[in-house]
Amino acid sequence: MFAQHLPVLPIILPLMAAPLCILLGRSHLAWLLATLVSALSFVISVDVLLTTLEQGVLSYAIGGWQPPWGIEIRIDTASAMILSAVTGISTLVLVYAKESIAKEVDPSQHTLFYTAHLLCLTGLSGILSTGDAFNLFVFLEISSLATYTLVSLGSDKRCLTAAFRYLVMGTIGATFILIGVGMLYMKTGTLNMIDLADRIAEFNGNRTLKTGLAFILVGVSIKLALFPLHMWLPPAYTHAPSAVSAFLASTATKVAVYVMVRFIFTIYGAEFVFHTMSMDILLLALAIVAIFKCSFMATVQSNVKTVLAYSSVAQIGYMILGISLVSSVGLMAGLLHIFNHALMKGALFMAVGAVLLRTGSVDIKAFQGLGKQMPLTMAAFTIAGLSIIGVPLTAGFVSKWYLVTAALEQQQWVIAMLVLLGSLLAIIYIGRILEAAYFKEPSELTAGKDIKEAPMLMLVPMWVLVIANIYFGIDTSLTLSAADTAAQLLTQSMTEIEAAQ
Amino acid sequence: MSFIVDHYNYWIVVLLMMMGFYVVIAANNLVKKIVGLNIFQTSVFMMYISIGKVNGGSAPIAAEGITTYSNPLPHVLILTAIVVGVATTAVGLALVVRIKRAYGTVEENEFEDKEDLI
Amino acid sequence: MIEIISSVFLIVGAFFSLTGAVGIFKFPDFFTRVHAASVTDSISTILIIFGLILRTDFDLVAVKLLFILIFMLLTSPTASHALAKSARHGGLLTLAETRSDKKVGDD
Amino acid sequence: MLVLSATCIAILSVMALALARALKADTVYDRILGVNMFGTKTALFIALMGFLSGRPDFLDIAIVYALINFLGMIAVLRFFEYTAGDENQEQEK
Amino acid sequence: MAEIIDLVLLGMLAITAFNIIFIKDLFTVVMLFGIYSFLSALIFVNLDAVDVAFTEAAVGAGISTVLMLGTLALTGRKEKASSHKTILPLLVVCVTGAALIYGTLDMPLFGDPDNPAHQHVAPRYIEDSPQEIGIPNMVTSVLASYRAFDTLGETAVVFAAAIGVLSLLGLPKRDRATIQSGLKSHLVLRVVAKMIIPLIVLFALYVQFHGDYGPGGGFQAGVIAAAALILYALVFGLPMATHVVPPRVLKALAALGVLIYAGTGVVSLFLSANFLDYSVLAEDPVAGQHIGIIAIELGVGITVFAAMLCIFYAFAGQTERKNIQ
Amino acid sequence: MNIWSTLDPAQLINLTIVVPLIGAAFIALFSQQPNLREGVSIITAVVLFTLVLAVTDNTFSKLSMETTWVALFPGLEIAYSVEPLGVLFALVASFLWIITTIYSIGYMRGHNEENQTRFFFCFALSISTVMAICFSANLLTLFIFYELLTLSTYPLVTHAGTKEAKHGGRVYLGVLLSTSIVLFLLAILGTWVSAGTLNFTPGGVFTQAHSDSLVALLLVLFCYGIGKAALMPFHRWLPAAMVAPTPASSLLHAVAVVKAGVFSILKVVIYIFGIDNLSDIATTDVMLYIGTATVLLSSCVAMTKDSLKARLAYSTVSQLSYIVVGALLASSVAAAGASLHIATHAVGKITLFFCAGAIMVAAHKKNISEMVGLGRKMPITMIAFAIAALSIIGLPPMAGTWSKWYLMVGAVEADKMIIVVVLTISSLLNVAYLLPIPIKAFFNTPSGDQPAWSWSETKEAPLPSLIAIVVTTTACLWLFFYPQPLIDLINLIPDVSTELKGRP
Repeated sequence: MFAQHLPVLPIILPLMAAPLCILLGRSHLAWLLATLVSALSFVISVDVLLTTLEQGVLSYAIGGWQPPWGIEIRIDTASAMILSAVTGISTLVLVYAKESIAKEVDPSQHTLFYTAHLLCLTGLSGILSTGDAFNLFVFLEISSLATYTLVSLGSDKRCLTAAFRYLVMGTIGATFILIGVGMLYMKTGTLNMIDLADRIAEFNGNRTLKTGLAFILVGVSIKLALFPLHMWLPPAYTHAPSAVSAFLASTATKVAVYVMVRFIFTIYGAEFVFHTMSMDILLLALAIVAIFKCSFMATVQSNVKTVLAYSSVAQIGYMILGISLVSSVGLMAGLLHIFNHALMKGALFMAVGAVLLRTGSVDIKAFQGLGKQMPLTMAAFTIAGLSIIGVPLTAGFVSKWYLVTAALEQQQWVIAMLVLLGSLLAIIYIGRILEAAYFKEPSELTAGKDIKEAPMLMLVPMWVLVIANIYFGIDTSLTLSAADTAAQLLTQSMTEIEAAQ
Repeated sequence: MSFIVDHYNYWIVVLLMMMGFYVVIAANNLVKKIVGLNIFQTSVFMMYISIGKVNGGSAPIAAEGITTYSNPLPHVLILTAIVVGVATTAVGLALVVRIKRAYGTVEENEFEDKEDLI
Repeated sequence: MIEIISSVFLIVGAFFSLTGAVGIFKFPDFFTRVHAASVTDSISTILIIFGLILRTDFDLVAVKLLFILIFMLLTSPTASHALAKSARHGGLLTLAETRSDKKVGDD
Repeated sequence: MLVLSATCIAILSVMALALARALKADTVYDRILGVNMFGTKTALFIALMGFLSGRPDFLDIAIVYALINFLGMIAVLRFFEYTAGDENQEQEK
Repeated sequence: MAEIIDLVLLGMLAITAFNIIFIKDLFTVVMLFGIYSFLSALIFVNLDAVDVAFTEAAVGAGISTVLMLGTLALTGRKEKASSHKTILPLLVVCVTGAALIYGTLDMPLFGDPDNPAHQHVAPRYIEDSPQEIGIPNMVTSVLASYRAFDTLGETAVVFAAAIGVLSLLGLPKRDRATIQSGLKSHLVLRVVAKMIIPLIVLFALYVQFHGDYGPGGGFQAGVIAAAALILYALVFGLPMATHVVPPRVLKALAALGVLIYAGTGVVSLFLSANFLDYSVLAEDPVAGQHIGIIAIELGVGITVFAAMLCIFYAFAGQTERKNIQ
Repeated sequence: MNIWSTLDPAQLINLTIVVPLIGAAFIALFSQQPNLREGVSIITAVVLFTLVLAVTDNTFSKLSMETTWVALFPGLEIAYSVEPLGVLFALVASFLWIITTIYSIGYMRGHNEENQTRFFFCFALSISTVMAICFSANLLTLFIFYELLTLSTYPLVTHAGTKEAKHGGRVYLGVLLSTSIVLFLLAILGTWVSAGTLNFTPGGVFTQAHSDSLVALLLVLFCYGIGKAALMPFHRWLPAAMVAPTPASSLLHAVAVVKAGVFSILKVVIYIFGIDNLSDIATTDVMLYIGTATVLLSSCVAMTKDSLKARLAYSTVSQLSYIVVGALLASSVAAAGASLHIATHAVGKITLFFCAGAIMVAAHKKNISEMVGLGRKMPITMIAFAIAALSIIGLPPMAGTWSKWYLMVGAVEADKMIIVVVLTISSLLNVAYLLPIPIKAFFNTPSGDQPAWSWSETKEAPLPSLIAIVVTTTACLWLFFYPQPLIDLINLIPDVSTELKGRP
């Protein structure tokens, strides 16, 4: 009966569960509800993903109003793939959160935490599903507001300034997107993405549209923390509660990358962005600088969460690099990396959260000797870390492989080499932590404390992600076919143009 | 001349936006930042409403004897955007209050633990 | 006929409000300025709203105008009063007081 | 119509003057006074504009203006009580 | 005439904004921001966007300003002079501004009826919505039916803001009624407030249910109703207000409103139509639309009222706390 | 010899990789019972050797052995297929593993090392990866296990846990990982993108259609990317890794790591570029001369080192470059020599390291200058040392003779007389830095008032170690007299032959 409504459910289920959490009042009930709803959304998104692989794009007219008059939910393989990752990670993080939050967040705020988490999930699902440019802005703001809240729940007072910085930057970004969408609307008279794409094709080289694109790209770049607009990210991820860091690092910025892909490939068309405006060179340069600068920053931090946060910015560089290569393989690599990076960063932040729970600190010194004291947690950290580095047989290797392949296909040897050099920096910053964990004696921070392994509720989701890292590093058929289909669909117009020339 | 007449509205709106934007990024005081953010956003709303205006049109509420209406769509969008704006303002101000309590100041350059960013 | 009466109301109302505006610049101390503002506020509101009511068909619009009038007549003087009281409470002095007792600062 | 326009312009100039007062004031109370005057005149102005554009059913907005102006005034007075102790009368010009 | 008014208002806006940049007294800055909102709302009226003006006046000049003032009461009203960083921001602003000006060069003419924005999607809203939806206010039609999903998102945003503020500041406890606060020395004010607050609530109800025909709707009504209680709290003190509307109830109400809205959409699902398709709510599609719009406007109104008041309570609770200490 | 003949040939490959893993698991299981643990080690090693023998048998009977684990990407699998060069390497590695295990028992116990379980565990792991490298069917599989080998030997290098060991470990990991990721992987990807396949194909995967500059670039990337081959200037890791316990060093320098490097280069040259095409590539000569420069330079450096292990390390760098040079000479005979050198150098160098370790355990001496007169104390060890040194130098009747001979012949065939000259000079340098050690040990008397030598003074290394030394020394001699099985194996490699062309 609900089969045709499935595309809309991942949005409205968490949206309705959020107020229910408030009405339930009790935190463990809220936790149960949030987890169940999130899991249900995950099941639905996977179903939707499989449907898109079979049938192509799913379109759903909200309110029965046909686009462009009404708002359309439009899910293609790219959105479904990231949607599955987001809902999946959300479920795992919620499972994980129960123990983690109990330590890091005041009990009176637990219900609010789950509510905000569900709202954030609503926003992210909405961004991924919607086919309307303005609707995207609305959902972006839902997720952003919930995110500010989540970040500010951290136990360190610095989370407040981090959240504020995030709020100001995020709002500037959203407003820039709003300006851009306004310019699109004034030239085309529509907000539906497909309709926009059709109409934009008529104006080549229009100055208003160019400016609109510039504003949208800058706005989205803030949201996705593209260098040099990433300043908000490291403090936010460092001081947020661990469960929040794990969720945001693996989903929020990825969704913003998706938004960028949408605007570039679906709405404006790669032709306009990369040929008329030559954005590829700019993006490429920024991506490369991001990879090196932020990887380097990651190697000199002492707070492990900061290390991971900078690593996130660097990894976003890889995704943008894939996009800026302007090829189907490059885009595919970018999408793959969005998915894979979600798996690895989620696991890493979860492991760090477990360490915080047991040692009370996330300084690199607290990690010393943990290889023996928390073997399962550190093993998870190690495997996920190897995945970040891009070691073969992990998910990270697959996306890097395609990224370099894409660069080499265009004879960009230098870029290919830079990508690989970036992995070396990853070796250093992950290696430092592993060295502390396995080859150093416990420091004064943890010496004398009886440090136990993390509780089951934290270990299970962590290891699910770790196993996913290995699984998707070995059996790549699902991710590859999804990313390939998605990239083909997105670059369709591009290949048609190339074929015509 | 007609070029100016046709665009002056946008230009002044751009000027307003930029004044707000400047306050956001240059102000040291967090409350002022929020005020700047509001000015910035409100000015963007003006741009949208300018898009919706039709010369000789009237407010988009159907009434007898009126044939031309201004475009209702930007109005709808901006209604939503205003709400988003106030929501952000509220959360931002709440953060400011908490920051004041935690740090004893709301001046950005006075936080004792400024992080080494960028 | 009604049109003319209405116009007279409007013009007089506009005149009063202009005088009020001049008053808040020209009057010597705060309390006199409040006086200028609030008195002209009320009278010009009354006049202008009446002027407008005369231009309606005495339907819902007129009722709304009346509502505005009542509302403004209630709130505007109250606000002025509260402001003046606050100012007094906060230590602001009239011009005469300032002249007679120079020692008292306004803090 | 001409009278309406003229009244409009008159009210507009009053608004401008009130604004000037709010910007350039000796004491904070003068500012508040300017703001208050500005608010009430804006409400009137909206009512006039409704008539000017031939859509008098926008008077609702004028009501909102009057209401919000009052609310704002009360809020200013209320919260000014808290901050007045913090600092002395402003001196800048 | 409209152009002249437009120009004068824009000029005043520019002056206000310019002063906001330089004035260091934050109290004044916030008041000027109130003026800025008022002025921009006037511009919206002048550009025929009455619903937007309604909202901007209520929200920008009303709620935002009150919240800012409340914050100032806690953080102090002086901005300290900052010696550093003016060049870089100026540069960023200039570049952004230049980009925008560049963008305006190809913009469609201001107010031209032949603009693409008025030619593609909008005509259907203008021409068909009175028949399809059956209500004269096209903004309400678009808001509540064609683009109801946006509005659902908007409601969620308000709810999220309430959640955010609550998690940051917490709600005041109800048992502080013993402490006298409010503007207790202003007797006239207390009397007048008692008279007008019912009027405001009445007006809010009018706006709620008249939104189909005139400017207004659930959102504006919610804000106005909240404004009434804010006024009450300001004049008679927060403890009194929390006795009238307890914070816990507000929290539940905010959640309930979202549920009403989304629930309306789910009802359509069960009646085998698409999400938020109201046509199936009654025999006649137009009547169904009307029922749906009333239902969701109610949801919006409840959420906005409760959320706004919640937020105010949270801030006021903080000032109260400071006052006690 | 084939006790596994009933087994499916494809399963044999899986077994060679899995058996050491199972062994590792049992080693970890028996961490508390040293005897059981080391028993498992030896049994695993023996079983593995029989498995490899079975594979060899099948290779001689031209039985094709292939297996695929998973398809990582479309057209790219983790797959194995047996070819003669890999079999040769596997034979050497699995045989020497037995010996090394025996030796380690003596060494580790004699030295009272900590974390012995970790040591044996990692040892088994690295052998498993070496087996996978031997039989990998494409570059990706090779690369994956190449990296795993680096990682699994890292704990061996840092075994001591001292600051110095960690520093050595860092250099080891740093150089090997960075070269492999930045250059090797890039080269693999370049090959993949341009040739569309990574499978090892007799005759190479590049065709005329590929641009010359691309192929030339790839060759350079491969030669430097395979950092385990220790081509200068990426040789630093090898001396740095000397901080490892001696059995690990012998594993690194004779069996697993360095040989995996040169083996990879040989494989790439033979199966990716194709020996016949090599001479058309512009950079072949450049790399060839870098190889010869490495041969000479590292020999010179070796002479300056007083630490025995460091000297041996530089000697290894030098000897590895022989193999690289042999691979790059674009001559089938030279390639055969290079392949043979894998085996002969392995037995020679492992003996030398065993001896060094024995000296450490028994006499606690690290530096050559302290070894004067040691021959009287440890006669068996020092005799073994002398024999192995002669083998490395390439003098008959030691195994090294054959590989050097074929290398020389290859150089002549390729018409590169300069290489012949360099190889000769290098042999002289070998003499200069290796022979003084046994000479000093036997013929010089320690200065000062040391008493004269007597039998009672003899204090050899523990028995297991001594057995190991004797076995490998015997192998050095044995391979001179009976090299034929290995040569037959080498002749099975496509395009590689010990016969000169035109003279069948």
